[in-house]
Amino acid sequence: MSNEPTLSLLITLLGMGIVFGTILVLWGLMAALTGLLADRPGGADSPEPDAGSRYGLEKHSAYSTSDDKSKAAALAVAVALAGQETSTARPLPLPPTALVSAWQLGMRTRQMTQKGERVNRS
Amino acid sequence: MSNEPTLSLLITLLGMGIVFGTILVLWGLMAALTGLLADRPGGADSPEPDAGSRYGLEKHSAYSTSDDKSKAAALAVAVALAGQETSTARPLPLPPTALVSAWQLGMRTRQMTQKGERVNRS
Amino acid sequence: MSNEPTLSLLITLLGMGIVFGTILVLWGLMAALTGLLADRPGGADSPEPDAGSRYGLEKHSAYSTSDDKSKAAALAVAVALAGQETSTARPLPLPPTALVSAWQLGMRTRQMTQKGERVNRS
Amino acid sequence: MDLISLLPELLKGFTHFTPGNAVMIGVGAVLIYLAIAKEYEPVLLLPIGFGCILANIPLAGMTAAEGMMGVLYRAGISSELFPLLIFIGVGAMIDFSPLLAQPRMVLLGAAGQFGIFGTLILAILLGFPLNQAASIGVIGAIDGPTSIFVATKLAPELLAPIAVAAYSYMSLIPIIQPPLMKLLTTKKERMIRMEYAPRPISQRTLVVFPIAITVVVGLLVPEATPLISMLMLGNLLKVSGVVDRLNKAAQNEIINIATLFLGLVVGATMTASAFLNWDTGKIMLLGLLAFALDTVAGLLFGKLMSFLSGGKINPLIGAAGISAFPMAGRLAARVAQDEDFENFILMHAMGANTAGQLGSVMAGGILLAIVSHLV
Amino acid sequence: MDLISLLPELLKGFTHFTPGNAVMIGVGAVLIYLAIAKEYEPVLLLPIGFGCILANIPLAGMTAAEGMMGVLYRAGISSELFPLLIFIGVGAMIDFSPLLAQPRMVLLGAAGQFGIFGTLILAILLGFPLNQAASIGVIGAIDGPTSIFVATKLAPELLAPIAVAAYSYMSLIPIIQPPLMKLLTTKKERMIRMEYAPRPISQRTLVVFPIAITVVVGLLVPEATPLISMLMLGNLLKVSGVVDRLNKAAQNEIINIATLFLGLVVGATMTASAFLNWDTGKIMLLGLLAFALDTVAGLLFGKLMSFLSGGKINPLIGAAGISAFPMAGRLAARVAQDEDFENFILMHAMGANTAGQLGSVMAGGILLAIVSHLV
Amino acid sequence: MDLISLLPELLKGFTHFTPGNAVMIGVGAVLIYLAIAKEYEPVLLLPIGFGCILANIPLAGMTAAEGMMGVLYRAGISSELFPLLIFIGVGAMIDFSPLLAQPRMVLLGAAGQFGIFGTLILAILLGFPLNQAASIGVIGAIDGPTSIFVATKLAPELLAPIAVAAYSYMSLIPIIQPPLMKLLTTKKERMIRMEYAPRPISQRTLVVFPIAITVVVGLLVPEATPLISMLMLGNLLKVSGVVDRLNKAAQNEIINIATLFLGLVVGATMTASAFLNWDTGKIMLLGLLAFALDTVAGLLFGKLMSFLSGGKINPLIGAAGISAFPMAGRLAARVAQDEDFENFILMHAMGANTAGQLGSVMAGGILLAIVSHLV
Ligand code: NA
Ligand code: NA
Ligand code: NA
Repeated sequence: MSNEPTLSLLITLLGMGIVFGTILVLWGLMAALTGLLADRPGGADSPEPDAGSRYGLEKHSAYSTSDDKSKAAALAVAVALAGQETSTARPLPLPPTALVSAWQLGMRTRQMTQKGERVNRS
Repeated sequence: MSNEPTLSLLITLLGMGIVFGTILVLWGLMAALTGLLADRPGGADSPEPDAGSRYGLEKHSAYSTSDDKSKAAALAVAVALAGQETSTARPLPLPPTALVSAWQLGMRTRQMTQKGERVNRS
Repeated sequence: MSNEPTLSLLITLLGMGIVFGTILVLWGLMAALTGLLADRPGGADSPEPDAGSRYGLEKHSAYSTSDDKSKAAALAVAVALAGQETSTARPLPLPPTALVSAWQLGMRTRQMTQKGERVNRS
Repeated sequence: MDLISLLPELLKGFTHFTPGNAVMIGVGAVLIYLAIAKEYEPVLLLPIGFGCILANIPLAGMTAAEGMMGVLYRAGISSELFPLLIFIGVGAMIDFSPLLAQPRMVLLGAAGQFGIFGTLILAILLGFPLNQAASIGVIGAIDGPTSIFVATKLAPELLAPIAVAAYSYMSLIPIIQPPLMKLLTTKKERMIRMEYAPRPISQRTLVVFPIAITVVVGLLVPEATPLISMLMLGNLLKVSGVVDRLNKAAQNEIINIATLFLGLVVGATMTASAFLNWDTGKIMLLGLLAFALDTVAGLLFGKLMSFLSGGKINPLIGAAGISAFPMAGRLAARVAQDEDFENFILMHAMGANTAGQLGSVMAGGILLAIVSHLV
Repeated sequence: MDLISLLPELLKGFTHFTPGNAVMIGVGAVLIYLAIAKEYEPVLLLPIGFGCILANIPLAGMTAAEGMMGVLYRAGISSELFPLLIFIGVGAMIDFSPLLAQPRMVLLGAAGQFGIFGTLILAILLGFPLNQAASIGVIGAIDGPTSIFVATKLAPELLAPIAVAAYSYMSLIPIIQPPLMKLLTTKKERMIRMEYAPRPISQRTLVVFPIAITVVVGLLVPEATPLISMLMLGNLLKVSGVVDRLNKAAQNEIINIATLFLGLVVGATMTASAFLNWDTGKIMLLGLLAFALDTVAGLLFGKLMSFLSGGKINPLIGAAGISAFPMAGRLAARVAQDEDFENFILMHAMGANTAGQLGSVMAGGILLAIVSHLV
Repeated sequence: MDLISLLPELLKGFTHFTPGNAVMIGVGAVLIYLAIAKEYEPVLLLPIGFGCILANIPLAGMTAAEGMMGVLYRAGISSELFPLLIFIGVGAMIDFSPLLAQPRMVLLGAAGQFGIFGTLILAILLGFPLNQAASIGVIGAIDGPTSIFVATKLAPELLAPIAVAAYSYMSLIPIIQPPLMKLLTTKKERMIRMEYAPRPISQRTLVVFPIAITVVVGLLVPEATPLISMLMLGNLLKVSGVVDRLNKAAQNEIINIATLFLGLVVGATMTASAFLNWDTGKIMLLGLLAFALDTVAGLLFGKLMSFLSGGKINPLIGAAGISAFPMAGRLAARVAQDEDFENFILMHAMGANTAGQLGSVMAGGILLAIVSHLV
């Protein structure tokens, strides 16, 4: 009984340790997944080229030709804002290199059109 | 056994008595509710002015500017007719004084347009 | 144990026999149903003339005036193709005599418009 | 091995088939016919009729304890879940505004319950024991879930005929009520036009109403709490305006699934042995009387209110106090219009009609309380 | 207190993980791959694959009696509720008009069941006891709910491989059937054009049909009643046209929820110990044979009918009699069109296909009756 | 017969009514008020409030073992089914793309769980036994189903206050977090703009992710498998794109029905005797602390990451790592924008937010594992 506080400290140490450990494993897992399973341009060694190319072509075609970075960034936020809605979300079609300026620029443009609405809502 | 009919009479007296008693309590309750919780114009002592005014303004605005009594009466019937449908019903936006003439007039107007349909249905 | 294969042969004979027997009964049943319950033009001896005529008139009217056999055949296929969809299917409004030529003709017409699509799909 | 011994096995369906089964399959077919051709409460009579047919196919095993109907019976009838789930959906479809706009209309919801007790007396006179007589009386609630809820508690052995009577006659209201209306009211009374000058009903009132009703009725008639509270929960989901997901679930998936299964299971209790006897006939007759007595009591009370109000109340709305929402309300309005095409009493009739819904549930609970105490 | 003693506890997930678990997680992943990339019956293979993965995570407790999968197993598999609920929805999606328009097509629904019995014989020869052999044979019903219903009653220990075989091969029909069609029919036969001169089908016929089928099949094969009656109930909900709420509930919430849970629970029976053995391999092989035997028997019977009718019947529609609604029907029509782009036998093939659905359920019930009597 | 003896029976509702019942009905009314007028998690607080009212109507019998709430408690809480079904729906609504696009954000999902353990320590110091203290700590998961799942296993007697705290404070996040954000970060930190240069996420990644997470977390923390696997199942239904029926069922009928019943049943455990005691007060206080501790830990870890990254990370996103998806993520983005209207960190915050969802479930499972082993 008297050492229950001590025990609770130990549980905290152990528990947060396992939480961080598991999360680190997940980090590695996610890094591996996004690296290994990315849509490759050539796709020669893709384990499922059929499916891959089918999804790549059919479902992303609307986005994939666009290399306008600001549009891509705005799209990303729109997807996030729509996160609660019950849609069958499509994968993010972001270009591999969109720098902070493009991101901020895209959002700024988007914001201009929404300003009035936002003020009213808050 | 032999007095089961008597018993059933007593149950009837008792039962109908309680039914009427309970219904009278409900009458009082409903009168109190509609009196105490009515939307007040000033609303100074309203226990939840925020919510009240919000609902009042946002959700009834389409109706609240209308003081055409016949329209209001027709609306009331339309709401009742739609009672079975799966709508999120809005509170009745009726003006406090709509006399029988207005009510009957409004319905008559509405009826004219429906006459053919009604005859066909019955 | 040693006669289990024999038993399984007997089960097969018996089972297929009952399957065919039951199916023959169903054939008779279906022939009887379609014969007895067909919509009659006069309908004098119809057991439920009210309902029958009501359905006949209200629900088939769009089709019943059409005696274009190729349209009817095309409709039949369209209904079958839509079989998986979650619709409240209506009875088939086919005319009693639509010969093979009409059927093939109707489908051929329909096919012309779908050719490109079909090739892409397969 | 002995395949010859299989022959009786092959014909067992026919050898166990009784004339009673044939009659009951016919009854099931009639219920389905009424549902489809006459559109009498089809969402209930069609499943009930189909369940009745299933129950009379010998050896199918569906009504056995471990069969589908047995499983559903325990899941939804013994547990009382199905009628309560249906009430959540019904509550989400009722609009209490016409009643709240004219609170005195609630009185008509009391008078329209006399049929329950009148029928109880008649059932006792016909020799039914008290628990069965009370269950039969609740057909006079003119409300399916209430009838099923009370019958399940007091006399589950009569569930099938009571449910069939409750739902069949419910569809016959347009045939049962108008003659009584014309018999008991004068043309002058039926032509009374009523003012419609209700108080405005605020959103707050609509929200507080179901909560207050639940608490007040719950304290006055604890036995009515399950029914009234689920009705009020459904209504609260609707009027709150903030839980649209739950409101839609109540009005759709919950009530639809519960209705389908309730109908099937109730129908599946209609085995020949349980249904084909004189009691069933008496119950069907008493059920009809219950509907008539309700209507008569409602009309007479309507006439009393008309008299007391100095002729400002059209007594026809009394007939809407029997429950049977929303048919009875619409019917009263139509009969008034039959006399005078420009007379509109629909809002008043709907007020009485929703009051009848409340009164029916309370009367069912009150009878359940009294009889549970005595039996 | 002794936190060191927690270390084995922390690694217990890995210490209890067996190579068999790894293999089965791979199997689950393959099923999910087939569901998503190949779109093979995804609504079932995806949940089955996911359930399989869950069952092979050690100590997760989900497949224990009180775990989620255990609870759902009792609620929907032991009780037989899930396949029956799915059949309500399937029935509401089937249109029997093409069959009613050409009643003789129903004969093809009998021939297409030979695979059930042929596979039973083979399974006996491979050493399976009768109850298991019969359950394996019912893979040849080419109808998931029927296979699961019969297997649950006769040999629940084989539920997982049987369900996996039934649903996997169902998706492979476009690969399994065409070679057999071309092997067993001549080009001339495949080019036969068929008249389409059906009787007109009245609404009354469509309504009476499911009721009559329920009663007649129920009397002839009581064991088939649960399946056939729920299929017909769903169909009645649709064709009645008066219970749109229930029809939609059957086609959506009821079948969707039952399908998701059925798939998960079936997958959750795929533990390494239960699945990784030679029996599973034999069952997968026998299941494939069952599909082939069904197709062969259907085609041969189609050829017989073609001969007897003086060449007026295209034998390809025989292959549609195996059930697997509506894929098999469409496939037969497409193969005919491959020979002659202007030959349309779709309506005939759909008639045979729905007949195969009826025949499958009846054959399943018949086998269940015979084997229950013998075992 | 003795009708006079009925009088106490008639007033039993009032004679059994205690002041505690009155207080609890008031509590229920307040919860409903918060749900409707303030829109605080209305889909849960409204049913909880209504269930609370029901539980405090004496003799209504709804909370008895055979009453409706008792039946639903066993069906969905004892069986753990309701929180798991809700998680299927939640999973189908979550988009893990922002997290997959920036994998390092997952670290923030670990820091945001410190409140769980910090609260456990405080609860132990306040004298709660270990099983109760751990259940109280899991309020700090800031995730309703996780809190309910763990409390049901470790300390079902505290289910009501824990659930009420979890859901009430969840709605108060916009009030609880911003002051802490401003207290613990400098204006300069809050103005840090972040690059958004994620890897592109393929469909395959999105599909493999939920499967891989299920297996890996399942092996590392078997006790978290039920929760994490149902969350991932829902997500897989969505991202697979081939099972739209099941995806919609998960997002609608399954989650709606489970949410309504979960709320009612949790509310029905709030009887005066179980709820009106000092422990409830302490739990409400500890729950508030749990939320604050989570936020503080998240922010401090965010500052650490900001420092380590050379000022490229805005520490505000640390506050989004507490779970409470998606409110916490949006809030962090809004606070950043309050400083600098042109600073957009929403995608980063949402990544941290979904990481918090994963971290919460895992931390709940880990605590469950440790405490189950010790108690
Ligand atoms: Na009544
Ligand atoms: Na078959
Ligand atoms: Na958390």
